[in-house]
Amino acid sequence: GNDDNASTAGASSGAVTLGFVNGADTAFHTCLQKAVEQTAKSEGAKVYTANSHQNSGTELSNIEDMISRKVSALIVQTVNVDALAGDIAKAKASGIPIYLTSVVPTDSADILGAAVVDLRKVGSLDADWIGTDAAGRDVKIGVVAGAPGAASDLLVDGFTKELPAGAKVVANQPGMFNPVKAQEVAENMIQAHPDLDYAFVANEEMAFAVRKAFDAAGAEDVKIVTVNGTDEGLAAVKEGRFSATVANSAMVIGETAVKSTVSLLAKPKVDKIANIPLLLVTKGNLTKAPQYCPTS
Amino acid sequence: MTPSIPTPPGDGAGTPHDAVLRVRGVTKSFGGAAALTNVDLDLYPGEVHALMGMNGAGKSTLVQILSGVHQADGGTLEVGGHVQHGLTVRRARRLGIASVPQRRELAMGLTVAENVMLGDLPTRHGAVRWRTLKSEARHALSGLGIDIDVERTAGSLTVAEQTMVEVAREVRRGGRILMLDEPTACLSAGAAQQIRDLVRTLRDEGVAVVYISHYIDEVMAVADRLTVLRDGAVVRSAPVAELDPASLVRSMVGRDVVSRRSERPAPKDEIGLAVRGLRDGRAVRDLDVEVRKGEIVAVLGPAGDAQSRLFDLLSGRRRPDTGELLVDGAPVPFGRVRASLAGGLRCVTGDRRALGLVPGMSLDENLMLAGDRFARRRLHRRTELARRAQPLRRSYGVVSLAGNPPVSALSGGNQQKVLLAKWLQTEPVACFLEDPTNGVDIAAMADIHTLVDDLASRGVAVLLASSSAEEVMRLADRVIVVSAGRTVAEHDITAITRDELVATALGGQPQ
Amino acid sequence: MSVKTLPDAPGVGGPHDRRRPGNRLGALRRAPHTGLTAVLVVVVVATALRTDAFATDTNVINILRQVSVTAVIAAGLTLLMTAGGMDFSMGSNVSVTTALGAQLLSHGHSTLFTVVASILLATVIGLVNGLVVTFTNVAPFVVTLATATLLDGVALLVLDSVSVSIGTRMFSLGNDKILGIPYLLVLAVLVLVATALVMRFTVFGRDAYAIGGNEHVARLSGINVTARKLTLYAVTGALSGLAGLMLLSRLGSSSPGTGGLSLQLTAVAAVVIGGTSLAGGHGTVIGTVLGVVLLGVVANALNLLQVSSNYQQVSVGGVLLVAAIANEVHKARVARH
Amino acid sequence: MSVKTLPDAPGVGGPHDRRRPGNRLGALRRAPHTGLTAVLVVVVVATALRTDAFATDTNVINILRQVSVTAVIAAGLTLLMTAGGMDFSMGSNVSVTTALGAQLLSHGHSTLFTVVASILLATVIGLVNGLVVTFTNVAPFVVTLATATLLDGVALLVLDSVSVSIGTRMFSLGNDKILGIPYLLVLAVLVLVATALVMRFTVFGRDAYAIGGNEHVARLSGINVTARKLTLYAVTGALSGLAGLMLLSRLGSSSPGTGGLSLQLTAVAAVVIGGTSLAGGHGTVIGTVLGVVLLGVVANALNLLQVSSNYQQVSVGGVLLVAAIANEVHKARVARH
Ligand SMILES: Nc1ncnc2c1ncn2[C@@H]1O[C@H](COP(=O)(O)OP(=O)(O)OP(=O)(O)O)[C@@H](O)[C@H]1O
Ligand SMILES: Nc1ncnc2c1ncn2[C@@H]1O[C@H](COP(=O)(O)OP(=O)(O)OP(=O)(O)O)[C@@H](O)[C@H]1O
Ligand SMILES: [Mg+2]
Ligand SMILES: [Mg+2]
Repeated sequence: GNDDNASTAGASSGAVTLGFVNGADTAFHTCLQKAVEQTAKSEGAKVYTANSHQNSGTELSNIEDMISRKVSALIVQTVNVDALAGDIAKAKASGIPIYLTSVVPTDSADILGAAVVDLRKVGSLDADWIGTDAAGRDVKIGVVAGAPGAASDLLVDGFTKELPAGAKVVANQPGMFNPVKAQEVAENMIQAHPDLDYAFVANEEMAFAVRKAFDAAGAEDVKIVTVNGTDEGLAAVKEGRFSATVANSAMVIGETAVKSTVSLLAKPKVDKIANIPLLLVTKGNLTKAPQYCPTS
Repeated sequence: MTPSIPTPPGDGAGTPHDAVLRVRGVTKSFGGAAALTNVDLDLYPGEVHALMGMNGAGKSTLVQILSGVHQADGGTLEVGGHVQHGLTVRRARRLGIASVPQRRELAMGLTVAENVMLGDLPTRHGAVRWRTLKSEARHALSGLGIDIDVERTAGSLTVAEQTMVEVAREVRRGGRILMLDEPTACLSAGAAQQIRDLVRTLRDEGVAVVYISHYIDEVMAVADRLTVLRDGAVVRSAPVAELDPASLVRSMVGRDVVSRRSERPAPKDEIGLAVRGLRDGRAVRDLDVEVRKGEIVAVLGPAGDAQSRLFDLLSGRRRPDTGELLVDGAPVPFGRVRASLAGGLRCVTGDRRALGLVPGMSLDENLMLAGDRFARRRLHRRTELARRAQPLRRSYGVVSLAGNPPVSALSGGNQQKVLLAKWLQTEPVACFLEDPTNGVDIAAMADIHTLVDDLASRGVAVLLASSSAEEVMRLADRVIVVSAGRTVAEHDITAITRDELVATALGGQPQ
Repeated sequence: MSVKTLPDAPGVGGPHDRRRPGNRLGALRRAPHTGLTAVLVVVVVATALRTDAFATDTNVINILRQVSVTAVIAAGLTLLMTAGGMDFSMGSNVSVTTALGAQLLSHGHSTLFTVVASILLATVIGLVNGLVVTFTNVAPFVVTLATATLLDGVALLVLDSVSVSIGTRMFSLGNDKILGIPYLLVLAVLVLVATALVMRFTVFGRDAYAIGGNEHVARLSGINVTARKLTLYAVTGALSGLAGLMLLSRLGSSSPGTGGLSLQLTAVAAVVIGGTSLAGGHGTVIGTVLGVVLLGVVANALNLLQVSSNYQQVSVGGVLLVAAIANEVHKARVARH
Repeated sequence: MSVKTLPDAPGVGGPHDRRRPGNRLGALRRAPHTGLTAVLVVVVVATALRTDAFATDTNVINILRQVSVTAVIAAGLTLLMTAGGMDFSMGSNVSVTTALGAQLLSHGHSTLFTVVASILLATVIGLVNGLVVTFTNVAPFVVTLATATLLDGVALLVLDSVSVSIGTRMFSLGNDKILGIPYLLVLAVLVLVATALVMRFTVFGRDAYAIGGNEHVARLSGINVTARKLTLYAVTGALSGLAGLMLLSRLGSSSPGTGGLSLQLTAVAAVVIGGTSLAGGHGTVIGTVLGVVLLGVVANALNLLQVSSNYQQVSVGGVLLVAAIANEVHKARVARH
């Protein structure tokens, strides 16, 4: 009954209002927000935004504020997966449908839909590339993970599990999704393991810092694989500074989220989980990479 | 730092044209209450001008206005014939006005040398010249006969030493006007004498000195002219030669004040307070004192250092090297404040700002701070607090402008009374009083002396550490003379005169 | 020996308020926190005029529930800071408590057991802070900055770096209402009122003022300063624990980064904006409440007014600055009269 | 300059160093910072024994380069805190400077122009802090906590929330060496030495101690306290700007979250661990250097020893705590002698 309420409210006034609760201030989040705003415009929906600055308490408050202003639906880029439990409960209690980006809880009964990035898959794509590149040799790999938490763990886990037999992770340290920290970690890592062959870095912002650290230590030959597919990242792949990156376009996620939300509000479907296509980008297929960020 | 004012066209000394400073109709109020009303004052070079008045009369406020700390609400200030609008601290300095405020304040982390030279450090090519700095500071101090190691930090000085350092700093700066706000309030007789000698020297060099003190004898001895303030207004201003002590007291207080030695019941035989073999560093070596119940024993010595150390030891703030303390015959462990208190010993500090009162708390709360703890109270109610505080305020004569202001808004004398009341209401068995009349006016001094008398009459053993010989003569039954931390002599008060006492204290030698 | 010499400025809301009869307006202007209240009123009125969604029952309840957790922490901090202490690790203590609570609940322990165990742990953490502060003479800010880092790590260890969900356990505490008022808000109000009463009407509270005002004098007056301080740190610890459980019940899960520094800084900001002195000796719960509410209202208003996220922090910073200045300018004016 | 006067100078290492002749070991025990040095030595030796990668030239240079940015900030903070001030917004000032620098460079402005503009902006930010602190009487911590929030927002605005790369501009500053020593380290050492000299040998520096020790006395002594404070805040601002440019040259880009609170807290931790008093009046650059290096060494050691990320924060917190206590216990022992 709740869903009807909201959808009729949206449909009858002719204008759907969306509440977008963003998770943080990184490049990914900014691009996501731009995509949401632009797509909403083209779909004729009004969008309110709020940012939780990586704080799950703030996220809940933001959702409450959105509920206060009676939006037709919420789109949430959560700070972390398990914080969603509270969010979803809140939304359900107020009768406002909630759509998720990037992640989906195990029980998807109470959500309107989700645009999901399979982080394990992202990690495994990078690992596959190393497997191919190493071609059976014994290689040493360093991992610069993100901040402790589900997102980083899933990425690293997917990566590690998919590595071939001869590949060994000799170092794994958190870069906190912070380039400054990542650079320090990489500098120290290359000290401890001068014979490193590959490095897996949890996002491109950090990967750039890691590249700098390796180059400064004379380890230009360490190959870096990473995640995102931003314009700068693709350029780095082109120049050979990164060997591979996995494109998980923020723009595609944002577009999918808004389009799905609007259509799901009008007509709830069974197939409400959209998997965002992932692409391993290397020098060979640069042109196929999706646009990462909307041009503003 | 040379005064930039043109010298007024002076002819003979003493004519009004010569005044280096002229104050006309100065008015100042704090929060609606008038601290000064319509004050006139003239300062002449080569003259010591004393300011007297009861606690809260406005002496410090006047000095603070003249040194630029406070701005007057109305009236004019003329320095060297030029009217000053909006006098600031820095401007006052440039005009050659120096002052030693009543409240001793030094930059505690810095050395004595730096404190003496503060604001005027010698440099070469932008770098501080440490050697010069120290030798100049040493010179400034020794010039006043002060013997303090210039490399000590200010934080380690006693109040007396701090005073000396401040005076040395202001004197070194020079200038035409030097204002000293109760410079001798907590100094020993010897140190006070040094200050007075210094003041005379400066006067002879042509400096105009403003001298605030509550000691009539001292003022009569050092001042040339005297102005009496009462409730913020000038009630009398005349050359000292024209004044006699009794009328002076009347104009300050509005009545006669009698304070002379009173008859007390003879001390009991039981020992109320005993200190045996007390030894702590260089300040206290082998001190032995026994005070019978109902007896007042004074400890007198050349330096204030041993006094405040004694406070630290007896109150439990500090553990001595060796020694024994007995209160009412029972041993009391050193180094534990609450054990001292539980034993019935009450120690009243001479440094009320640092160790006596909580400045942010109200008068009443400060008054009851210790008492409520002994009564094991759990709840606090303002009305009830006021009800309990009222009789204490009355019996100790605490006066405040507002109802129950923060204790820091009281004048110094009234703060001192609050401090005494705080401790003496708690029925002590024995007590240690360090300079109990520090900075209080003569009326209050008489009141406090009566209070101490009463205390002894009730059978309390009183150990008095005082820097004032008059006070010792007035109160004590016995005097113990301490020199270099050691007991060097013991006198029955009836067997010694005031002058002998001062001499002993100065020289540390029995006659 | 470092003897603290506070300025004589009579503290706003300190133990003394000289009231004079007559002139009601003047009395109002001299009342404590007028500056802060004025800023709050301006923000509220400006927001209410520009969006209807603001001045609704649900939104007001919303704001108050959102600030409940911060309020509990800020209450403890007000008491502690008034006594001259500081606990910079309360946010991290919250992290540890939520982590432990989540783990216990998800491992099937009873709610009662979880609550008791969490608050006990939080109290012990506070006590340890207190022991170090009291017996080593290291400045409390330094000690608790170190323990904050340490506790952040402990929280990660307890969670093993993953999120732990508690399902619908404790749901009612975090989400339900009684007579239209959220339980969380009820708890926060209880804590604030209790703190205010303790500070004003108990000797324990007055001792806190005395210790913060001049610790030497407090000790010499027979106050058992060591015991008092330990109690104060333990109480702030316990309140952190309570705040942690409240947060847990609201979020339904604990994950790395829950609580921590951002919560700590919000609470500190609220307390100092509310006029509690960093040097001790002055502090009021009313001021803290105003600070907490102001921060909550501003965050809510910025969302409702759709201020872009880039401008949000600028606005929050600006309001904080204005509020701090308003409070101080007002204090100065009171002192001058 | 006056090298000759060196032995006379009252200790930069705290005021109590009346040296007594004889007993070299005792003298060592009484030397300032022995506690902190001991902790540092223990960490270094323990790490060197457990991994060969630690005690190598390159790794040592590594650590020193890594701490260079923090060191510059910490130097400014030491001076300011000694004068009784506080700037909690230096990290955020760094964020703004890196953001501005990156935007200017990426828009094709010359390096010289960028450097001048960035440092100018940073200085103005510091000056504004100073003006507010000096003229409103609000506690510096409160003011700069507010401006920190504000500046974090400004940095986001300048970057428009995305990363801005500067390509290879300023590469050499961030990455090259002179005589085997990284430029960044050279800069940091210059700043530290200059700060130490200023604090010890100039009137400005001694005035800072006086202002921190007793502002009222400093004012009464004719020191232009207002001007001094404004200068101090401007200097800390300028040093934040320098640190920002150093960080930018090292990273090659600026992104949201560069600098900010984490950098600030690291610097504050280093300074307070090094013995600079939060209340002003005491502070040494040597202590700060030890603090900065200790934090850098610990982070490096934890990486080299492959301590799991969960245990890293616990270890950092623990070391901080031990260092703070060691420094203080040692101080107390010196005072008793
Ligand atoms: N800053 C202030 N704010 C409020 N009241 C003040 C202030 N300074 C002084 N007063 C009040 O003004 C009156 C005059 O104080 P002042 O310090 O000048 O007295 P005094 O003559 O120096 O007394 P004492 O002999 O005790 O030092 C007192 O009642 C005091 O409480
Ligand atoms: N309400 C107040 N607000 C601010 N300052 C005040 C207030 N009341 C008093 N003062 C300050 O305190 C002084 C009154 O105390 P006073 O000068 O007597 O100090 P004191 O305690 O006697 O110093 P000492 O211990 O050295 O004798 C005033 O001159 C003023 O500077
Ligand atoms: Mg006075
Ligand atoms: Mg006085």
